[in-house]
Amino acid sequence: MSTLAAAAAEAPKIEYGELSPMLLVFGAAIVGVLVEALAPRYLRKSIQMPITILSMVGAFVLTVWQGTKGVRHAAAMGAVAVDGPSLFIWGAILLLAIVSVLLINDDDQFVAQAAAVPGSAEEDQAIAEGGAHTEIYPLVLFAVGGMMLFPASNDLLIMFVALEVMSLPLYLLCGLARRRRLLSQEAAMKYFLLGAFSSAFFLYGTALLYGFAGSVDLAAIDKALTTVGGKDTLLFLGVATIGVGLLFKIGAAPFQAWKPDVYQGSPTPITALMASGTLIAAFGALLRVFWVALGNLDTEWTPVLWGVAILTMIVGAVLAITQTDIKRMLAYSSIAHTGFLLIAVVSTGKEAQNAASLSGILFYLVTYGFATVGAFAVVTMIREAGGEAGHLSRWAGLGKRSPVLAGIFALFLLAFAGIPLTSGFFGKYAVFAPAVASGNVALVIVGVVTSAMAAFFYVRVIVLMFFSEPSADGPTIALPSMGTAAVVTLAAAATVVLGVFPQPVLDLAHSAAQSLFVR
Amino acid sequence: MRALLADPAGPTLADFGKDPLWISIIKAVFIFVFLMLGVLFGVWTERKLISRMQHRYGPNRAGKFGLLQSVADGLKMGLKEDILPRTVDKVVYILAPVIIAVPAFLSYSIIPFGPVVSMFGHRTPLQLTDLPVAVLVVLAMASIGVYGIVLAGWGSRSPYAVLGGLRSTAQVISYEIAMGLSFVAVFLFAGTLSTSEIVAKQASGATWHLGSLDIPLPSWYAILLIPSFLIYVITMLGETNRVPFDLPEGEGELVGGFHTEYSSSLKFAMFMLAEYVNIFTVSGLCITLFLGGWRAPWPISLWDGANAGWWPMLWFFLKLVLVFGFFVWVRASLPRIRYDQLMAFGWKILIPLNLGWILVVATVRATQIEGANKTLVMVIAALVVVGCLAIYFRFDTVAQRRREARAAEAEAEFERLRDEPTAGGFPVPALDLPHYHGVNGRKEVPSGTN
Amino acid sequence: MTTHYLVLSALLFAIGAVGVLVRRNAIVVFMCVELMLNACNLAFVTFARQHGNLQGQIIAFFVMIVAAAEVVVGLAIIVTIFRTRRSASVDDANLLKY
Amino acid sequence: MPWLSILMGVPVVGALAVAAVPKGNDKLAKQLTLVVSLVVLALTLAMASQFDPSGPRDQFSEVHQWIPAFGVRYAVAVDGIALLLIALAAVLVPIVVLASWHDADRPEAKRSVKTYFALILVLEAMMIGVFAATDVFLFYVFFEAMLIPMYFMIGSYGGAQRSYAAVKFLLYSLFGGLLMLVAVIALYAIADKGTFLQPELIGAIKDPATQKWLFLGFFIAFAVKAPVWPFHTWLPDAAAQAPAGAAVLLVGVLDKVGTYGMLRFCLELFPDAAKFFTPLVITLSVIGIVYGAIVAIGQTDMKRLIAYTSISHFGFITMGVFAMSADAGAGATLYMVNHGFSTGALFLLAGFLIHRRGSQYIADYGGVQKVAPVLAGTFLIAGLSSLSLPGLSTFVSEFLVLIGTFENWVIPGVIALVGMVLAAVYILWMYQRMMGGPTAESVKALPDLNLREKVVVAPLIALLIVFGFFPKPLLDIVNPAVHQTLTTVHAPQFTPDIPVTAEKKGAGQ
Amino acid sequence: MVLAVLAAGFAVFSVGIAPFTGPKRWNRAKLDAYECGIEPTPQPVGGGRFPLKYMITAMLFIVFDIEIIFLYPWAVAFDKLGVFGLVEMVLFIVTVLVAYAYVWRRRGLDWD
Repeated sequence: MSTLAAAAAEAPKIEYGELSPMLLVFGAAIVGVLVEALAPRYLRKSIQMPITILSMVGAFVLTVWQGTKGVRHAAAMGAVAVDGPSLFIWGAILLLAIVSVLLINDDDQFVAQAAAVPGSAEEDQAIAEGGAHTEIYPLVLFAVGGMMLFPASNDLLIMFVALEVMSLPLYLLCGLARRRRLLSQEAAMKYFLLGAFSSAFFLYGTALLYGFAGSVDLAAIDKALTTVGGKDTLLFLGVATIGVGLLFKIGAAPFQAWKPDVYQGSPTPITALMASGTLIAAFGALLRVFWVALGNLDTEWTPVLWGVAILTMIVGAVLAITQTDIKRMLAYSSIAHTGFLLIAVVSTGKEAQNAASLSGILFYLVTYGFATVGAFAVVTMIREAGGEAGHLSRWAGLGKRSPVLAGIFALFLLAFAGIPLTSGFFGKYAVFAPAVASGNVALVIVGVVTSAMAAFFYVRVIVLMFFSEPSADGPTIALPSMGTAAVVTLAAAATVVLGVFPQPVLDLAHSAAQSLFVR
Repeated sequence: MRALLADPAGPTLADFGKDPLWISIIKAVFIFVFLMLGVLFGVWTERKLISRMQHRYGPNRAGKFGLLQSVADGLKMGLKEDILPRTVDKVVYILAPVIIAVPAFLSYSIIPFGPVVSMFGHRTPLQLTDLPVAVLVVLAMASIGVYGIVLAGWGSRSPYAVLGGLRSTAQVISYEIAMGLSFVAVFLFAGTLSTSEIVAKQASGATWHLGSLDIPLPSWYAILLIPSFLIYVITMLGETNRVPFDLPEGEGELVGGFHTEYSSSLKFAMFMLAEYVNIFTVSGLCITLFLGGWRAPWPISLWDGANAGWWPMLWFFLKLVLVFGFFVWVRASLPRIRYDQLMAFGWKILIPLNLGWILVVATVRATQIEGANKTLVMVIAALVVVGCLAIYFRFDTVAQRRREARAAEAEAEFERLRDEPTAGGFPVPALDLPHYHGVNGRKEVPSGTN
Repeated sequence: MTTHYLVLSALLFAIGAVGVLVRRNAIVVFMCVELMLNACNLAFVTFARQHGNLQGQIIAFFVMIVAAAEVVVGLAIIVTIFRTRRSASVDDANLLKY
Repeated sequence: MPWLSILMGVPVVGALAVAAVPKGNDKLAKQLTLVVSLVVLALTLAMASQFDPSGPRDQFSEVHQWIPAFGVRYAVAVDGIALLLIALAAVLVPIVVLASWHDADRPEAKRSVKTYFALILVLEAMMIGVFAATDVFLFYVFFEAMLIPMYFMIGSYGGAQRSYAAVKFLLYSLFGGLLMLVAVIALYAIADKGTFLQPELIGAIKDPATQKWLFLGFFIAFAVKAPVWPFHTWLPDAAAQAPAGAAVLLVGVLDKVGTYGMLRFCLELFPDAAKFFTPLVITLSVIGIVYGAIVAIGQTDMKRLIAYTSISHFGFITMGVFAMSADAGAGATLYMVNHGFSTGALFLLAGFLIHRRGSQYIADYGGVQKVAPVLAGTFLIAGLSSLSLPGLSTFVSEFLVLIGTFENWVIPGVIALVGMVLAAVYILWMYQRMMGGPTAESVKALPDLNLREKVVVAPLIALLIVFGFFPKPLLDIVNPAVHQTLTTVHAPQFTPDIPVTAEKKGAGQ
Repeated sequence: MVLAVLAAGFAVFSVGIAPFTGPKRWNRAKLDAYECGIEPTPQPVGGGRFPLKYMITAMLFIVFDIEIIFLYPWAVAFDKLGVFGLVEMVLFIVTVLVAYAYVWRRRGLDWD
């Protein structure tokens, strides 16, 4: 008899300890909301900031602790997989989120009164009063919590919920830029509409897979691949639609359209968070779905992802060349990088091969994450009257006005281009190497050709910064706040250190990937 | 199943879904007729009762005691010209009354009228159907009914109707939350959402083992869970837009509310019908969930045959009449409250109260569970209480401060603007102007003199 | 019998998807997305019935919640934009271009 | 003593020190750079003196774990070839530093002078590293990383078209490099030895088809680097736009990485493929020789002209490398060094001219030898070395290459001879147009070389002449390594009779 | 099976109800031009828009309605879930209350 009561036949068990990093982040987010409700306005920021940072640092410590304990199993009734990759991704996301929050903490990035019509008297008043939405902190925490849950979820429902928990705050955060409000709102709307569209696809895919397997548990779907017959239509349609949803989230072509708009319109610190954290989380989820649930179907989806990878790389690299806005360019570059990462996703094989691919992806994500956060941090510092100086022409001659800043930005660009002795090189290597080992040489060749194309637009920016004359009314370089300076320094240091001595992180990624995903 | 029949606790979920189609039809028709007649005589009862309370006669022309007054009204409406205002959105306008009426009837399908009886040789429960989620059906139907209200207001394309519709919607959904929450405690005790099983659970009171004491608990949830019951009763009034919560059609401010444009004909009758059917529905639900359902109340229940056969329908009907009487009583006694008070009452008092009460009930239940970690439960309870109190006091002080500040501000504003017609103040001559009451300032002048 | 529901769900999903792609009003697009979510719900419940387990129904609950949250966020965003530009057309949102 | 690490470390530390020099104190930065580069030169010489030509092939070897996860080691060592090339770099850098004394300080351009010199030092470290690396991966790292300082040197301090040239240079090299990356990865994966050490990878790839693909991966990278026709188009732009010093390092040393790589990696790691592709490469080389020479004749810009001569010369080098004979191999190696000196001298002198006159067009000059005889004289010697006049070191190497080529490839050898003739045409014609004839109005006031410039040019001219008459020490160092390489390739072996040959040449002069 | 019963019940009941909701349809619907008591605005009120505060109420309703959806199964299964259920629900309710407090403080519950 199917009754509601029968569903909960026994009291479930939840491993609070293993989930503690996530719980801490979510808990802090809730406390943050409470602070919003109860604390007087002038105190809010000074309460929110420590809560946010400390909780994330705490979560990071807990993650490390879990890692040293060697936890590797599915917690919470098999709903959340706390395994090597999860822990690694958590750590990476938390670190990057901490860095991003330092950036977010910077004043005057966010709107004073989101509900006020841009340019209205209301807005002026809110600005004059020094109003600020301290809600961004809890929102960021929710988003980060979602990012942590997304790649760790071991069934599709949790994954869907996590996807939304991650995305919804980001939709809102996108629309909160202080300057260029219209642009920002538009970005938020586009992100929202397309994001919701894609999650509907994800959900429909989930439904079809549920129809196929009778369960949304990844392991159960995996098992059903061998036991269930005669439902191929459901299976393939399900895989296709779920794939669309996931590919959208990582911004792979042909589902990349949102990325440039959103990256450009969002407040830059949020862009940094998205470009690093969301990408990591989405890749974790993509891997989990395709490797764990659909691992035995790889002959079917590999060719498709092959095509997607190639298309993504080409679209990212080619369209980036035509961009004139720095944030859009970085967005397209992010698309190209997504393509490179996809190369490793299809490079499956035996267990050792999978582990190598996985560790490559993990390492790449970390290196890319740091470089990208750093790059966007630099972007926040180049200002002109109407906000950040987005247009590339405004960057001309920056190397002469501020050699250090331009030098650091050039470093990040070189890392994106994958020049040796920057982190990006080893990232690329870590991804290409397993791909070659698994026989995807053609894909790798496309990869290197497009990286050469990608290098062109990175180099173009360097050319602009260093080799052209600064215009007289060039943008001002904002004196970095402590936070921004710290972010830039940290990211640059990470880029260099990982470029010269990547071994520790590689080891970590390797040991995280060794056990692969729990099933 | 045979064993269940012998059980005086009445039918369970397993007894449903076995009826042949014709029995279902009979039941459905019965419910329909019951409700239609109920509405007709309900209206009459209400008018009669109120007039009695107000020392009037009430309807007394049509039929004996005016019994046929409602019938006459209904017929009149059916015969009146159906007016379709020019500006309305026709589809919506016509659809709205249907949408509002149908769900009202549907809810009744899960109200149990009595135990298993023999109907033309078939053994069948006196209830159209039952579901594991029966109570949810009622809530769902209520929600669909809301669409009717919104669409009626919207389709009319008239400001009063729109505002009335919106207000009514806001009110209904607000009170629906409190209503839904008030059920939770019942389900905690009953362990089911099935109406027939909830009735069965109220057959006999449980005992509460507190230490060595065995405290017998009352069997009716209305007594056992008084707060839930009270909240339900309040929301019941709000949910059906009855006095004192009949803001949506508040004649004083909104003409007829959402059905302003439905000036005549059976469409208007549909709204009336739906309102009364809804009253019966919530009353029936009230009886089922809190007042022991069709079971006979205490003195009658001493008679063994009271809860068997067709008798329980009588008890149910009596209870229904009483609850309906309560509606009328309230209508006759209470004034209509202000809209912001209404919303504040629903959101700021009923809901938190309800949530707190649910936690209390849950904690108590948890202590009763075998093998439960009592200390943990107590610690949680203590934490919850402390937390609630802390938040309450914080809120209270803040609210107090804000109230005072607002009062002071208003006072200051008033002081400032009192005498300035230009600033929007009313041009009132100073009360101590000499020409008023003589030169010596204010002096009380007895009326009738001068 | 469940097949009919599946077909219906697929149809609803397709209508929603097409709506998202062809409609220009943000609110309508948004409603189409919601339609897609509800099509998913229908599919879930149908499959739950087909498989005789409850997972699908429970998922439908969660989906509703997520959809609700999406409504809150989405309407907030759209309303803000609407207040600014007095238009909810996606075509008017053209500041971000290639 | 970890010679090689020290050699790399000193310039890096020096570069940091130079970069740390306070702003405005450009002179100190220059002096510091010069000192550091001289120290490196001294260290190199000291190391070279300890090199045992008859000893094992790889000397001064150091191997440390770097990235165990990828099987990458920090492994450096030198054989004779590498040693010579490192020495070339070490010699050229101080000269370039001295020559570029004023290159960077055009005040209107607001360039950071110290950055330029710091970049030179960084580049030096990487040049040493790239020749010293025996780990393929490490080699690759240096190979690619080297681009960046050079890119900035061209882009920031070059001529009018500098940013175009810099980007072209970088993208070409990067593209080649990335293809090589694929090959490197594949090499590692297919060899499956868990290491990138070049000696261990020799013979690891058995499958001929695989060898061919990997060979192509490496070869294209090297061909871009050492501009082999048709991958050469970046060079004229880069060399013409780069400041003279940078051009010297670019053409003199950086491009040698390509030919060095062919010798060291293409041949040794993929012997069968190398043999398979030899006809193709030889053909390309010959085309390069002739094409470079012909196009050079048509140039109006002297730096471009020199660049095209280099393309021609690189044709000789690749031909020598792939001729698969001991003579040709040794000749090619020697050619790399000598070409560094001769082209270096040419570029520097052209740079001095341009600095004086402010134009790089040949037509803007005329009759310089009358106003600046020393300048013209040294220019002539450098030019003659470029056309391989006997008695100058380039002749020895070119001769060896041709002899070696004739052993196996007669027709290409003959065609290559045409290249030599054409070389005479372009050099002499350029000299005639610039230095001879009536003195042009604009060069009337042209000053002759000053002391600094003389100090710059003198060692180069001296080296050209000395090694022209006495190439034995170089050959002694080179031959064993070349021999070993060819053994690996299983090239048809001649009894190494090279000292005799060399003496014959020497005696012939 | 239960669903089947529900469907049957629905069908039967709808059949039962139809004729009675029907009467108004066969009533002669005259399309008389008619101005009702008050002048209907040519456009819907406010240009076809609802006041924003109703939207907020609607959203709050959704939030709490969902809470109720979760509370019901929990209440039904409470005896089986035991203390675990209690703990989880306390957390859940506290979380919702946090949101509730936030809304309250931001005047989301104030009406005029």
